[in-house]
Amino acid sequence: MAEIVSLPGAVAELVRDGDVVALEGFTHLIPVAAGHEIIRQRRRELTLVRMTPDIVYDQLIGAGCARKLIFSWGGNPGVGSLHRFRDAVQHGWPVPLEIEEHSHAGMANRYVAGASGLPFAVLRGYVGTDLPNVTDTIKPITCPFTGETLTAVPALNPDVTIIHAQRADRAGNVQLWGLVGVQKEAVLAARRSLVTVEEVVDELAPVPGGIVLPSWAVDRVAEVPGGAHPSYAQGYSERDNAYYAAWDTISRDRDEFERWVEEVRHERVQL
Amino acid sequence: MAEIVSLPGAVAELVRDGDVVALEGFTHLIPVAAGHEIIRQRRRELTLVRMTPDIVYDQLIGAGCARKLIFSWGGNPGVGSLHRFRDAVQHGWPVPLEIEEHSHAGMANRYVAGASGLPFAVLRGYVGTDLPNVTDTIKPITCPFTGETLTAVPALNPDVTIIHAQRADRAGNVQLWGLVGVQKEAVLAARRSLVTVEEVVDELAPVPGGIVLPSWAVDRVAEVPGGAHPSYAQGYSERDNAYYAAWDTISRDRDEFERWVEEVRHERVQL
Amino acid sequence: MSEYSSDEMMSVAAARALSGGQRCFVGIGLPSTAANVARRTHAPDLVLIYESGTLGSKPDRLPASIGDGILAETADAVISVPEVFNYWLQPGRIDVGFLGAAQLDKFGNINTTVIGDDYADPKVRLPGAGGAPEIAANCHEVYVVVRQTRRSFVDKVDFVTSFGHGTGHGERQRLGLRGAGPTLVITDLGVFRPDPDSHELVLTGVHPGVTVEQVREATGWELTVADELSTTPAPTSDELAVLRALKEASQ
Amino acid sequence: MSEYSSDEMMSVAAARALSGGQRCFVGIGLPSTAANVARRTHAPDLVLIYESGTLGSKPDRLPASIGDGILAETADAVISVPEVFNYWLQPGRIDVGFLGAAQLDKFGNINTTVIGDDYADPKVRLPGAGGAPEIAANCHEVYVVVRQTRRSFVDKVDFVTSFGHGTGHGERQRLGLRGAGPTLVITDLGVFRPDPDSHELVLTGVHPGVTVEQVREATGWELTVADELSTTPAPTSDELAVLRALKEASQ
Repeated sequence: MAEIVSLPGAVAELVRDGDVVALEGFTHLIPVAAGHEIIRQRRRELTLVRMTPDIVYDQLIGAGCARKLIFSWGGNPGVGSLHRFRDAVQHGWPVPLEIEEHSHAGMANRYVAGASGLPFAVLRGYVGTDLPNVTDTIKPITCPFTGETLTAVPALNPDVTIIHAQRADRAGNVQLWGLVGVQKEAVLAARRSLVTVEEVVDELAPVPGGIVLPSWAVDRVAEVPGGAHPSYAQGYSERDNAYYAAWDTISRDRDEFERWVEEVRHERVQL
Repeated sequence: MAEIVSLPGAVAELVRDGDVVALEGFTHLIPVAAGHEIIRQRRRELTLVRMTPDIVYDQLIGAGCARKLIFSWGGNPGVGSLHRFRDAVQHGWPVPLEIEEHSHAGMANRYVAGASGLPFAVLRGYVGTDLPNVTDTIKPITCPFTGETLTAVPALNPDVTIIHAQRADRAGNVQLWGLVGVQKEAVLAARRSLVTVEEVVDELAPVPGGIVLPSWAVDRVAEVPGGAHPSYAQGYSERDNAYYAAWDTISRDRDEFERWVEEVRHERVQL
Repeated sequence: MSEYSSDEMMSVAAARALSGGQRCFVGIGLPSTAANVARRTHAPDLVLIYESGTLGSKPDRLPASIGDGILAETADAVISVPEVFNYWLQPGRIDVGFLGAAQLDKFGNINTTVIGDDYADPKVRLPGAGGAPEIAANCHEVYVVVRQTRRSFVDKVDFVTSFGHGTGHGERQRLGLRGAGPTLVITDLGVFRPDPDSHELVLTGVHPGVTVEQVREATGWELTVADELSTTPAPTSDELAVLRALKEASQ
Repeated sequence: MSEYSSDEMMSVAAARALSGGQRCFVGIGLPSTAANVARRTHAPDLVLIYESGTLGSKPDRLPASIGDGILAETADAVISVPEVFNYWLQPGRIDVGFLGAAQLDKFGNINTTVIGDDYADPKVRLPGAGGAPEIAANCHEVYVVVRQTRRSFVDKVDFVTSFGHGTGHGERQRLGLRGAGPTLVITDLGVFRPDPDSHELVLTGVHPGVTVEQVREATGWELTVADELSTTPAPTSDELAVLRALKEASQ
């Protein structure tokens, strides 16, 4: 059963140096506050996993938390490039970043396999592209009934998955709605999981389009209102588009970025 | 885009002798009225597909519509056996019935593969059982990453899938909720599809737990209030448990069953 | 103490085998009755999972089928049938698979497919597998509840629908099955557990008033009896009241 | 006729390529702009599908990203990301995949991964594949909208992120890809279509005021020009009004 704890406590307990860590969220419900807590706790050598690494991954990479990134699209959505990500890939700053690159369909299916207790997934993907030449986790597989060749990708089973959701009840059942992305799969694929939520409520009233992760499928829940900022939580907050634009400036310059990291490290933790 | 038509018209148009036909519904929302229309139109040589063939499949089999059944559990839920199914398997009455037998997990994954445009699905299933000895659509498959052996089953792609849902709007978008079973997958796996609905409404108000099949993923919609009887449609009707019990008596005896078929054949069609 | 039937003793004994907080994948019929009694008596936190796609159902009457609307209406989450098998059962998230059987053999293998040696021309055609093969494979352990006769309790099942311990002696492990398989069988006469080495079912307990001789007569193989044979405590009046109320509410 | 920019001409030309009732898988940026203009002008029935998991989105402003909340709030159905790829894109249910590109080559192959010959030490690291490889593979056909320069419009992409026609001459079919691949490329200068035999992109139209020579200068291979070269009609005032209103509403 999920225990309701503080964010610093949860990160200290669940995220260890060297772990494979997924912070999932497809533009909506990105667990940014949890990412900042990982920076604050100076985790190192993480393998970061996410379909759409954006600002919070740029921050984690720039802060030197990661040694590897497994992903399918890395950018500042609606703005442009991730400068810390580029700097790490192109110049090894602050530490070299290994990458394992897939397509969205491949990553989504890797989580599905992970959530399903299977070692691999099958899809129609990657055919003719250069991705299999640079990524060794893409292999052909033959249908035992038709003889057709398809593509296999291995399961993703993060050590820890962190997501942000709208609500949990006091028993730790988690509810999210709107764009639900690949969050359920990412949690179910993980060995350990943390969900930050906008609020903890007495009862989860059903919501159209809502999904519930039962308490027994989650390890820790932390109440972190606004924990998805600058992304949004449908029904709670709007996307802060200005922050995304501002990040472009901060992240272009190593010194400015380092000032930003110092600020994050000295933020008062009120949880 | 789905066209809204009459049930007899839809069955006449979509269901042809010799077709592979799935009428799906997991206790809830079983498209019984559509099954009776198939009996009325005297379709023959159908390969019937369903995870849980129950009364309406017993009726179709008894009426001689089927030459084969692909399934994972055949019974009168909460009551006992399907006597027409047994009679067809054990005595070839009224015509011999070939069977292709799977587990629920296998059937569900066969529909998933069908809906996904893949020729097969992979699962942890059937190991150690006698099912692979009697069913040739169960084969081993090796993970190209770990070398582990798993089980593959081929996609199901019915010629026609028929389901029952609570509502459609006038554009043919379909909404269902409660136990949603494997209906979405069965429709998406099919070449042609028909959805009978409790009512056609102006607008589909969102419902917690509801799913929507867009009009362009469905071929025909027919308004058939009570079309799931004796099963139920959450929010519209209750399960008629007495009918399930009564069916046991009717179906035990060939003559009584034939009287029942004659009644169905002479029902006035008011649609 | 009230009067009670052997079926009631069986249901109550099966209910007691479940404990609070366990995630239980519930087959319909006897297992569902027992699991619901457990949730209403000593195990209110028991998490009931039905293959129709409900997680954490809390029905206040016995569901008439695994697709009974009450299961969805009272669930923590309602999901599709593919999801319940792929995301919840298959990865080993479920503690106990609770199954019935038409035929059960001395190694806990279950038959719900055909009676008779010839699959193509069976003596009796049974409903088939349903969710049972993968429940038996993927739950941490499996409890079987079955009415015991020489016809249902056989030396070797006519058809292995759901693999228990195969031919015993660790065959599950050799096949790579990750769950422990049937660890407990409860009948209307007594309680059986697999021998740790041979994996043959051994009588470890009898219900009140049942003799070992009676059990032996209703067993289709040469029965082994545990050195320490327990006697099941009779149903309490509370247990019987809950069981009967559940059954009455489902009429 | 209003004044308009070459970007506006491109968006309007791309919008016109879509017709009502088509199911269109929309990449973010230029494709999303064009698809939304189409829905607001001549193609109100256009079905917009976004990889964030929305079917039939009807946004009244340009979404800021493929995960913009307006896409979910106005959709016929919101589904998970695995579902959008597996149940909707992969089986070939989508008519048109509408993509952008950082680099596009003469056979319509798309690069959004790296600029430079060395993947491990790129000149420029781009965002990567996203949904594009499978959009390009599995939609019935693909439209590409891209600002044209000699750097973006190259003889051979540095990296094939999304397969177009490979090296042409039917390579798609030989690889077993079921969609027709890029059948239309719209830039800020003109319109290109693949030659039916070689599958090399051929200039089939120019926007008003653009000369073939200008196009040739902005093309990184020896350009073939169609015998019958059309001139794109300039944006109507209605088209421009819709485009500008959408853009303004998304500031």
